[in-house]
Amino acid sequence: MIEQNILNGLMSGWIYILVALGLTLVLSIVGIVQLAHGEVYMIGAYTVYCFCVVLGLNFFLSLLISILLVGLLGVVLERFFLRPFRDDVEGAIVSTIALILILQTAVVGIAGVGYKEIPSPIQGVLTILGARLSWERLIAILASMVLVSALLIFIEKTRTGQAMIAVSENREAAALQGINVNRVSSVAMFMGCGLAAAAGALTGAIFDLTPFMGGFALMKGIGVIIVGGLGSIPGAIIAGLILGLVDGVVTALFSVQVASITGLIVIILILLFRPQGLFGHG
Amino acid sequence: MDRRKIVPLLSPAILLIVLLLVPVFISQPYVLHVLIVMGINITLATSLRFIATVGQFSLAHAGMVSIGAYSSALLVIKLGLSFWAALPLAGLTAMSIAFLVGSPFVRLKGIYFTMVTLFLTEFITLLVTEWRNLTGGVQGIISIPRPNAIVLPGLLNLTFASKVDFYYLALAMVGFTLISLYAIESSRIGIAFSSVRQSEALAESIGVNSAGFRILAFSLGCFFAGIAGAFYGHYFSAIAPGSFGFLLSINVFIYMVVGGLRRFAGPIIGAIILTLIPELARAFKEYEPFVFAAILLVVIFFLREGLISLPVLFRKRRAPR
Amino acid sequence: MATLQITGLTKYFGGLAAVHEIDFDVNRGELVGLIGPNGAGKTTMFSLITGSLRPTRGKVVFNGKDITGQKPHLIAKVGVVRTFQATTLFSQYTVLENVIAACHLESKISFWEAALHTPSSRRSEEAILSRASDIVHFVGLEACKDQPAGSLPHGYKRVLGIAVSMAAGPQLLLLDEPLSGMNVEEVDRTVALIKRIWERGTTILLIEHNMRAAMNLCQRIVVLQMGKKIAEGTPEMIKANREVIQAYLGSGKNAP
Amino acid sequence: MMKRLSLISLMVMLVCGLTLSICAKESSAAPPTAETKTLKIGVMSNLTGPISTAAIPHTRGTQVAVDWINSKGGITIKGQKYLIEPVIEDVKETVDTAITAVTKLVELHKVKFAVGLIGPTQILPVTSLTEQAKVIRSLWHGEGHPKELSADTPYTFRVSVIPRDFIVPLLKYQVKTYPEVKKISMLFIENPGAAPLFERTKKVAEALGLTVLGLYVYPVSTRDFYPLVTKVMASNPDAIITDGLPHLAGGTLKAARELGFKGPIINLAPTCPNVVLKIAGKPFADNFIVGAPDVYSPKMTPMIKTVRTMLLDKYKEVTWDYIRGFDPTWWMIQAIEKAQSLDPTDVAKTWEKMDRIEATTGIGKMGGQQSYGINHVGVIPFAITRMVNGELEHVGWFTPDIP
Repeated sequence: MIEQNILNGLMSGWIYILVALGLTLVLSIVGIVQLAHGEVYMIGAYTVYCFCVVLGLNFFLSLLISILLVGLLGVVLERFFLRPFRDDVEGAIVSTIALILILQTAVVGIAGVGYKEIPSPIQGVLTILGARLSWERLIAILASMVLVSALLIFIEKTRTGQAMIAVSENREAAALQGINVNRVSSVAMFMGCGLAAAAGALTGAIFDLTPFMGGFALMKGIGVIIVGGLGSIPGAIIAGLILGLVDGVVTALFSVQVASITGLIVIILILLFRPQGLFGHG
Repeated sequence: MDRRKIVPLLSPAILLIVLLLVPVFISQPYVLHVLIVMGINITLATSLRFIATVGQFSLAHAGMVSIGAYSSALLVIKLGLSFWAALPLAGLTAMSIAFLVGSPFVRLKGIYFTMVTLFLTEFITLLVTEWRNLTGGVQGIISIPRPNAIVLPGLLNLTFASKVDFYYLALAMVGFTLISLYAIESSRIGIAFSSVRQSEALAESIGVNSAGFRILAFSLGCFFAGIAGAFYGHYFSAIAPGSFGFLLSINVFIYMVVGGLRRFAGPIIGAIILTLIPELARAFKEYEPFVFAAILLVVIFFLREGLISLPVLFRKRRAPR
Repeated sequence: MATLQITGLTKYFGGLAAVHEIDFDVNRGELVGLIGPNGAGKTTMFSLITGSLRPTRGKVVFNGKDITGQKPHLIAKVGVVRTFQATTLFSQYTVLENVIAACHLESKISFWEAALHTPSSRRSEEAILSRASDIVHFVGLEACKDQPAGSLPHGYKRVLGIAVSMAAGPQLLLLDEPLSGMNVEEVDRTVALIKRIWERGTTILLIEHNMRAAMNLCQRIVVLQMGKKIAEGTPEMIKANREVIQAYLGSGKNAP
Repeated sequence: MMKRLSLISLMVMLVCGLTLSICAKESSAAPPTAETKTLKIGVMSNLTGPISTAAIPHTRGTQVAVDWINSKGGITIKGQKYLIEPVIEDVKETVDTAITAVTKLVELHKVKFAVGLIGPTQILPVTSLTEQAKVIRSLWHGEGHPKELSADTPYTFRVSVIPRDFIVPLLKYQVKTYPEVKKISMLFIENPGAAPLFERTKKVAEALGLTVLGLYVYPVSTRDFYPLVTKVMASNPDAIITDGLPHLAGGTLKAARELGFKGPIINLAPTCPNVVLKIAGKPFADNFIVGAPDVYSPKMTPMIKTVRTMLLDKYKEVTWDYIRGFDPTWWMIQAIEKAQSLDPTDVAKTWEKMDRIEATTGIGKMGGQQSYGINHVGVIPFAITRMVNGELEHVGWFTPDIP
């Protein structure tokens, strides 16, 4: 049973990682806690639903389309709702809250509140060393790994990636080096929202879709980036797995409630004794 | 007293009389109810701003309201205390908890502080949900008794059977909150707060104990949140963990910012307007959030200093001519 | 006798020493200069003395009382007050309010007295107001006393910085490059101001890049390089010291 | 500061005036004409927030019920024709918002009859309010909390079947269909009704010779059922009893099947089988029994078919949650018409005595005197639906026995 629990934990862990990476990109480069990130995740899921179910496209194709479209949406949002509030915390909170309301209500209006479900791209269940796992969950894990490595490669290898690091370390200095901070912010938001959309779509294939699925994702995402350290990608990965395993294993050993309390305690302890997070610096 | 002293006191005096007479003109219980809710929100928004005057944004307010509401409800129901004893105790409970958790939290700066307070709220909500035998779990506590009647023969007779009595109680609560917070802020403590907000390094270099003042502001702010919570419980006569979540914290925060947190009166205006909006926007049904969002955006983009800065803007407009 | 005694003061950042085994004294009523090329560790010294940094080793003794690694506000309370290199001010306050804010350190009013606005607290408020305006007058910022500090020209900001630190009632005043970024007559005015403060009996330790000013202000000068003390003595002695000249030629600027 | 204070005083006065004017405007709705008057029905609905997923369908069902009644010329009381006018108010998510909305309905719109409300924590506080105001309230939904419906709630009625009342038929059917099942575990949503529901189910199950292994409670926000179901399966039951909303039931079913649980899963809640099927997916929809009708089955009653078409015409979709909103309003109107009075007290008196009321699912009567201490529960035939390898099978109509 324990291997089953660990597998359960890993699966949720990878989804948390996708959400958190998007959040941490935006936070470290645009400098804003994007509270509407959960809604972006939700919209990602609905976009896939639209292409996959309504227009009957192939799941993976729709996934790709959704990542791109939502990424672009992200660029627009960054330009008009985030960029103006780079340097004021309260302004950013209010504008992102407004975004939550707008996006949620818009989806309620367009898609309705009725339950939606994205059919699993590959039916069936497979057994890995005694633990069972449905294909769509395996796909979620693999896809997440692919996307995360893609992100890592992008940041390591490309000039834009390096520029992102520079901006995240010190925006003014980066600007002085002639880096176009606005462009980098747009790229960051594009990738952040893309990842969120992917997370939403992949979970959409596993669970059901509702316009209110975002809040949960947001809290998990924030938790992960706090534990991992703002702006740290390896940190986010480790933290995501930790919180995922807490949800997977503690739930099975005790209960859902104990699991969520444990998660919160982990987060609060980290904040108190290592506010920069496990991998954060300074 | 010479005129210079009397004249400025005139408008608040008029305001007070108007507020005292409201129930005479407005007998409609629903309107009174809205005004009472408004009172709760004003208390919350103003106390949240008080915390922000040292330059820290707390999202723990919902948690503190919850602590206040539960402690006073439990004190009255389980220990049979009088509401009038439970009310301040609720405030003190919230305050002491804020002090205990606050002491380590205040080391955290900026967004970190905001985040930890956010998770504190989550934690409290979870705690009151799971501590079933004490807090009644998800259902929370129902049929919380009304405040004990105050009867001074011939003078006043508050039985809290009607909304009118609660209106006056809310008025008293708001008055108490505003006066105490304004007194503190306008004293040298307020100056210390503000200096910590503007430059912590400089403040410390001239001998201001910034950590101390951060804790002071946080706990005092939470005291009033606790009071508001107690009032909430005994007015609505029912409390549930779900009522004091992330959403409440965010709403109070929005009241504060939309009103304008640079001025003492800002959160008051914010709370008043934003309490009314949902009531007036009910006609929009599912689409009501759009209205709310629209207002937030308008304020945040065109009135960065908050609604309170509107008259100032007009004055600026008129100035050149 | 020595007001400030620094012995073996050392600070490591990670592996490397920003300040290494520094000792020197500042006597009551003295005006001592602390000079050295960029990165010599002058500002670090100030941070160590005023408690915003904890030393790795060494002691800071003020009036016979060990204040090593105490909290900044406590050190300020015993009378050691610093100014900042960057123009750090309460920028939303007016000039006068800046000084008032600093004056409040002096007043001995309790929380309740203040919150309840008791007569005693009101009286002290009035006292503070007059004291603040005196200081503003003393530093010569009366003309702009109601201007928001944020909108002042650079030179005035530096002066206001000094005024604020004065208001905190220091026995020992640590001035961090008070003259930097000032034009000639501003420099002269500020030098005069520092002299006047000093003549009032405030002991002063100042960091300065502007050598000419430092030389004609200070009675004694301590020279740092790469976190070590390389010389100490009267301006004349320092001018003559080859190591100092080397250091400055090495760093290639502000040779004395 | 003083300037600011005077500004505030101005603002406050302005605002009070504004509120007043608005209220005045809202309270003067559709002016009554000579031949037909309007009868206002308060609809308390969670229009915004997560609960709206269930509440909006109920609201639409109510709307259709009103349209249908009005299309038949409304109701006639003592020769006076009345058209029904639903006054919908959003109770949102929390206790305070619910009380605000209900206060508005009761005090401002002066409604004497109301339906609705789903928010689990809102039901009880609102009940005390409507009872004080002597407003008849026909519940959409129930948590089975003992205080929800009792001798102290003479103005509150419930005609829709809730898990508590449908345990017996369901478990009986389960025992009949799956004789091999001996041990059961329960997996309930963490809500006020969970504990009493568990106790009752335990009693019934043990009476039927089943062993109850345990109760597992999860918050309604749960999305991933793998860990939960893994835990339940560790106690290795032959069958799992749930009370989930559609997505929760669907999630449980899917997770259980994926994790290799073969036994039957019985859902006590009246959860739309079609939605559960959609969410779980055909391959996993097997051996699932739910106490709710398959609204698309040809075996439905004519009334359900009518309502179904009306809903499809108006809103393009139908689940059981939609149709479920129909009866509470319809019953209340029938009661009012029978009482020939608009006075809540008279209507309540008549309603609790009615022994023949039409419902979408068939003919019902009032009951519950013994089990609830008041005769305010609708006893109506209700459907059991079973999923067998991806197909819905309408088992039939069962009338629970609610003494």
